[in-house]
Amino acid sequence: MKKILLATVAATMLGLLAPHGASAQTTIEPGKPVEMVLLPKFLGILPFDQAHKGAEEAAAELKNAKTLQYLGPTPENSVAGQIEIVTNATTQGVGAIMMSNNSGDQIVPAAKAAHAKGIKVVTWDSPIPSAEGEDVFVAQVDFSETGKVMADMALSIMGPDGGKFAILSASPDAANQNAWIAAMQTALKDPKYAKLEVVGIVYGNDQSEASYSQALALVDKYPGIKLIMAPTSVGIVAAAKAMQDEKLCDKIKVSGLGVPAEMLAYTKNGCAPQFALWSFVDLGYLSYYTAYGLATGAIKAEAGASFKAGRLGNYTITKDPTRKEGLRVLMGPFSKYDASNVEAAAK
Amino acid sequence: MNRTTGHQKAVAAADSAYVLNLRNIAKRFGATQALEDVSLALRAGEVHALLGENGAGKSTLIKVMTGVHQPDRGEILLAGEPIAIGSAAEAQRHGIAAIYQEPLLFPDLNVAENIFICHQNRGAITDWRGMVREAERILASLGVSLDVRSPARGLTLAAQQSVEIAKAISLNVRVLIMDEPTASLSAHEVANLFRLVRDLRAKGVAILFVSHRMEEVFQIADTVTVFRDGRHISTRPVREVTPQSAIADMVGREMGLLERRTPAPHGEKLLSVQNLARAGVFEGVTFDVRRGEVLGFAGLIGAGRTDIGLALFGIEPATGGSIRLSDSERTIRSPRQAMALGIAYVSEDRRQLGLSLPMSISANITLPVLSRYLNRLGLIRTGQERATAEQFRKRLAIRTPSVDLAAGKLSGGNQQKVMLSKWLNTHPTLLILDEPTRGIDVGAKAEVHAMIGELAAEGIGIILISSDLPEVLAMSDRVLVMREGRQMAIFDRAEADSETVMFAAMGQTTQPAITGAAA
Amino acid sequence: MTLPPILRRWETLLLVLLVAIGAVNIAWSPFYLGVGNIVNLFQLSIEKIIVALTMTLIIVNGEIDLSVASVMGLSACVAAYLFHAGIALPWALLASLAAGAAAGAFNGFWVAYVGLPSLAVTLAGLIGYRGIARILVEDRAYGGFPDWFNALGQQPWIGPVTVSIVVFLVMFAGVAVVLHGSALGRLVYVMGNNVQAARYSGVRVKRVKLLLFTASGTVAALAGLLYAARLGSVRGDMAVGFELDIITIVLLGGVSIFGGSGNLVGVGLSILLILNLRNGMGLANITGNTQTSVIGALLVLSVLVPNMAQTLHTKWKGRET
Amino acid sequence: MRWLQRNIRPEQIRELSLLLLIVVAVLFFGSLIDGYYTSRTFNRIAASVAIITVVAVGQTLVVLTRSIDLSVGSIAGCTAYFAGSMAAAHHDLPPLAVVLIAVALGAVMGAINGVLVAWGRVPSIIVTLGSLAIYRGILIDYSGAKTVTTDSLPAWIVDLPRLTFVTIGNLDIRAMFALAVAIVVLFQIGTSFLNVGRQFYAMGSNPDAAHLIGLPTRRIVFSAFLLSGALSGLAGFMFLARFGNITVEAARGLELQVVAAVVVGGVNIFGGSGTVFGAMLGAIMIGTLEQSLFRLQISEFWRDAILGLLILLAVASDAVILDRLRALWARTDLKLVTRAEAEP
Repeated sequence: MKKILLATVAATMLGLLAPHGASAQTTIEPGKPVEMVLLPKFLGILPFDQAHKGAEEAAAELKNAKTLQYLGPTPENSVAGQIEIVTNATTQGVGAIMMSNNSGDQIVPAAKAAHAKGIKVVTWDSPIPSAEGEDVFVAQVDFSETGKVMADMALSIMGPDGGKFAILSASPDAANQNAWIAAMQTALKDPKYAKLEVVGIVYGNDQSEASYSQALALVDKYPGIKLIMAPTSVGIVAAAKAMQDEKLCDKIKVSGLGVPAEMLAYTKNGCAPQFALWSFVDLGYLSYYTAYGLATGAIKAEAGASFKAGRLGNYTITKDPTRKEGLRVLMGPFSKYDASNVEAAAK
Repeated sequence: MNRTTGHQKAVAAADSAYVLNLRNIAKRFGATQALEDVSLALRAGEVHALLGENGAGKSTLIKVMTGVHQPDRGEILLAGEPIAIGSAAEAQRHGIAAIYQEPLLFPDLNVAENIFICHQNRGAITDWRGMVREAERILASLGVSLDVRSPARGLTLAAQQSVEIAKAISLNVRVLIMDEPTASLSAHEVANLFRLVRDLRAKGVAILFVSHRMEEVFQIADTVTVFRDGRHISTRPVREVTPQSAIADMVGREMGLLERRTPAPHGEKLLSVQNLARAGVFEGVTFDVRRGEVLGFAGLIGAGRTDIGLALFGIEPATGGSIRLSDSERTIRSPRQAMALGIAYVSEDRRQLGLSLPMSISANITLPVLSRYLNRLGLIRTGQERATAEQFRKRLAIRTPSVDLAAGKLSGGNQQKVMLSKWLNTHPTLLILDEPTRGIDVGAKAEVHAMIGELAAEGIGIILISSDLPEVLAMSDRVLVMREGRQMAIFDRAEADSETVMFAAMGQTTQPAITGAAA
Repeated sequence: MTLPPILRRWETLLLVLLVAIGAVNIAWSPFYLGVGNIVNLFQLSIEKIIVALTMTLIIVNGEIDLSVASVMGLSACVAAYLFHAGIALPWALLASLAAGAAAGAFNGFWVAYVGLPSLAVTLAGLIGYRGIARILVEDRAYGGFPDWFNALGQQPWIGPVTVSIVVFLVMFAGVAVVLHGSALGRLVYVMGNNVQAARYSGVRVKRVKLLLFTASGTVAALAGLLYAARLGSVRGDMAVGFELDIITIVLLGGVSIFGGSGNLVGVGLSILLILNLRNGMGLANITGNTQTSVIGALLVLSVLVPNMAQTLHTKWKGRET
Repeated sequence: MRWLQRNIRPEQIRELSLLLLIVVAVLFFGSLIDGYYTSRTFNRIAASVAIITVVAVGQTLVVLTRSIDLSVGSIAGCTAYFAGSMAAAHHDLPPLAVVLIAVALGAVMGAINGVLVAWGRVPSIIVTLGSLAIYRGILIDYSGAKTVTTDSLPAWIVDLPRLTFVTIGNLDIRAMFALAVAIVVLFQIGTSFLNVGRQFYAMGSNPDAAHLIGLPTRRIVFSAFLLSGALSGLAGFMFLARFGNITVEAARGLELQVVAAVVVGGVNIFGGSGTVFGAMLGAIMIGTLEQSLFRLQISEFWRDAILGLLILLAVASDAVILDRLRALWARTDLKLVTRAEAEP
């Protein structure tokens, strides 16, 4: 509860307003049995576990008699694994698939097959770039907003004199990270950030070891950098640990998107003074509401449809401005963490 | 001991003079009776020579003594007590060690360590210094100077042999078996070895000494036992033995069993070999073979006979000399080349080199000339293949329910016939037969012999490599004798008899040259 | 020397297991028997089972090729790289097959002509070929292939059957004919049983080995391209780790790791067994990790059980006599 | 030449040339990369080499006996995760206990491999390909694919990578690297000066002879796998300390790096020769390449290709050059010399 409160406060501070539209609300009727699959990018990453928790919370509220299936591939096999899981779910004729896509458009044939069979495909966290085979994307925050938040954090950490910084991302074709980085690059064009310079992007594939090594490599490759910006929860922890182990926290700070529980120590000791994130619990919760609503026919996948998602309130489906095609539900808000609030959020 | 009965005591007393006593040992491998009711007793402080042709059962007996093989029947007494030797380690615990012709060393370990590897009670820590010191002492007592810190990999065979001997010495053995230990040593090295053997004898070690070198036996042995065809023939003190009597015991089987083949008319010269050599293996080999002729290769194992066959067949090409086939000079560098020139080589080792045992009889027979059995699509015409196999099955009387049976399921003799079929199917003009009757029963043997006669009559030139002396004598038109990589002589049919050939093979040019015991 | 009955009846055992798994799948999942599911069942592992066919030849020959998955990745990356460099896709595909053949021939050269152990050579290939793939595409993802290319891997072609499945079926028939009907197949077995006996029979063993490794590389390249077509996009890490599944399929099919024995019927059954097992577990919502460990256990058991059976058999016989 | 042959073995020449190659590589990268010769570079390489080295020591023992252990990555992953969750749940657990848990768990997993290879007579490549999959699968099922987070770990583990063992001038020798070196020294001594250690060499050098002279061949193979497992377990702990965040994917693919290090380090894939020290040199060579290539702008992607080539060259040079060297050595000085002349 505290967390949500905090999150709201933070959102207000940033002047962000979640699109709690005021049009006619559909109330989603609980109690219908719908087979639902929650598919993370891959197993073994904390935020996805949190999303799972949120989805289960929603499942309980909606009194879905069918157990939620939480299925995920392993990272090294994530593309083929996601395809296999979607295909099997299609064969089983489940009601809805909620997926954080890690395979770019490689998933399209499988998603289209599912869609053709009447299965609702809801993406969350990371969409299908072409939106083919996808009903709705539940976006955590507005992608352009993410870019701005990261740019702001960079400015605030490096100070008015600015400087060079580098980006440690997940995989080269993770749609969400790429969109955020693009959004940040756009935001940086604002004269306000004139003194900030991105010198390079590396990829740690959301694996601790690779991210750790890549973070160290950044330090060596670009001796002058003052900041590593990691828009991935795995990358940001690995980078912070790497800087701490190398005793570089005085010179090079880490920022980006991270989970408070994982970042607590680094924020307190100054290695990662600021970072941001939305609530993955809420994202799972909202995704479940959306998918359940679509599968039960309570809501239609079209722009303008609006519904009430339990404790989170009202949401409206809109066209996704960040992609050529596709619909989205925008969750928001963003929470920014620093030494003052991270401890509370980590609880 | 106090619980033994009077009878046992009497037996024990009778046997106590013997360190190791083998009684009525029998061992059978498939169709071969390797040992039949063999007894042998070794006395402490005695060098006991064991003589016999290849295949007489010496190696099998050694393997029984060292726990590699378990006898089918018979008992083994150690100092009068019956023991079972279940493994090599047990043999070692009983104080029985063997030195083989091919040393069993660890190429990556150094000399000192090889000597002491068997000492399993040498504590936890490798005492390198002590080991080196001790190894040097033992080797010095052998009169051998060897860097004991160098790995065994680089050592010459003679040096490896010395290491094996040192290893046995370090174990304080009671019974030491030496299986042709001198086969690869020079005269000088042999002298050193014998000095050592005498030292061991003086210390009360019982030594079983197996050698093909007659003169060595008379130099070193106290007692001589002769085996033949898996049977014990004689055991006599050395002074009662002459080289002639020993050789007669060794080869003295009923020659009547093998009739001399009627020679086929000889045609033109097929193969002519001049000064053929392969570096380090054999040299100075000169002979020719005519159509319809059987040229026998006699000699002991390791004399280089097989190596000449391998050189002619291109497996291990010759490095010197010339080969002329039908009067044109050829170099043969691969089996395919040899086959194209009409040469076929029937290997001595049918299990490892001759046949693919899990494959069918017909597949084995057609393997060298498989391309003859392909249809236009490149697939094997199995019908035709089977027809060929059936043909040979009839011609060579291969006893099998079907030509589709795996070759490995046949008896040794039938396997041999399959191998012969395989090479006859290549339509050779020169057929090299390497030990074609080894380990097969009498009936099959006679059939193979008949086949050799037929093939010669058809005008095929045949080189017959065999350690079975009567066989070589009965089948060959001429006999070439090899010894230690050198050609000793070529005897015509008329002059070749078992004694002449055996003496040549053992390095004696004239029969009566050997007198009794030396030194 | 005779083998215990269980080894002689390996295919029977596989068949019984397959039927059992099929029965369990039918009982547990109503979706199992759908045409779509059967197609998917093949389609999801199609690249692996194609490569398993040539791997069968290699292992029967007494060697191993650990580099196949990397060659799959390499071929896809070569095609994508050339295509994005402006070369027409058909040419890019040909070049990528040639690259696969070259990679295989390179392995074969070191194994056959220099005499290095195939385990070490193809381990170097496993790492090195993946490295070349990464040099080509770095950490980018290449997509945007023409529709006809993507259709190769995705669209049903004959009825519900896709091109890759047709390729597999044709290749299965082809390899069956080669292994069990042709001179080459005969030589593969002979060499696997006893390479010395083959040499003493005038078989050109080096050439056969080179040919097999080249074929393995070429087919792996083909499979890599089909994989790219199925996914519609290419990354440097494509097909990482596939070699484990591929080798498992072959060994479970009763092919001895020491060469010389096994047949394509067994491998075919093993393919069906593994695919149905995976599919059944997938439909029962058991994820990839558990599937992989079950198959890993099957791999170990497929050698352990006959070994134990042989030991017991020998002991039993010993007691009788 | 004579002096050389008397005092140095061909195998040592191989190790020396690898050392030389490392020096050349360092000089090469130093000329390309600004600020290469710093303590940071050293620490970077040392830290990445430490874990590989510890596993490579165990792998060396296995390879010496003519086997291979491909499950080391999965074992390290399992132990990292298990030790991590134990330490996270019980902050009061003494450090030594955590390390021992990791080592013991690894030893058990190695022992299972060993039993299957030695007594089940299943080829090691099959056993460990299987257990590579099984152990990883067990880890994922056991953990429910959760993550051990840095934050949940006791401070002593998180701070371990920064712990400096000794400082020489500018160079900090970190505790983890010191541990790896200590393991290498320990096992180098063990395989050189303990009879049980020498048996690994005997077993791989000539298995038939080892059996014939009555060495406990099965027990030797078993203990190689046991030790490989235990050392992988220790490496799992080091992994935990280094990366803090342990997902179920931890240490996946470690086996390839380790086998590569062992082969490059001159341990014969057919057993019998090679040293633990050589394996460490192999790990350092690979670590140097890897960490240095990271710093060259474009070349990071060349790493695997170069590594593959390095392995091939290592195996080929073993087969071709080393044999020549050995023949050369054997020809000149090691022949049997009888001393009959000197004898009275």
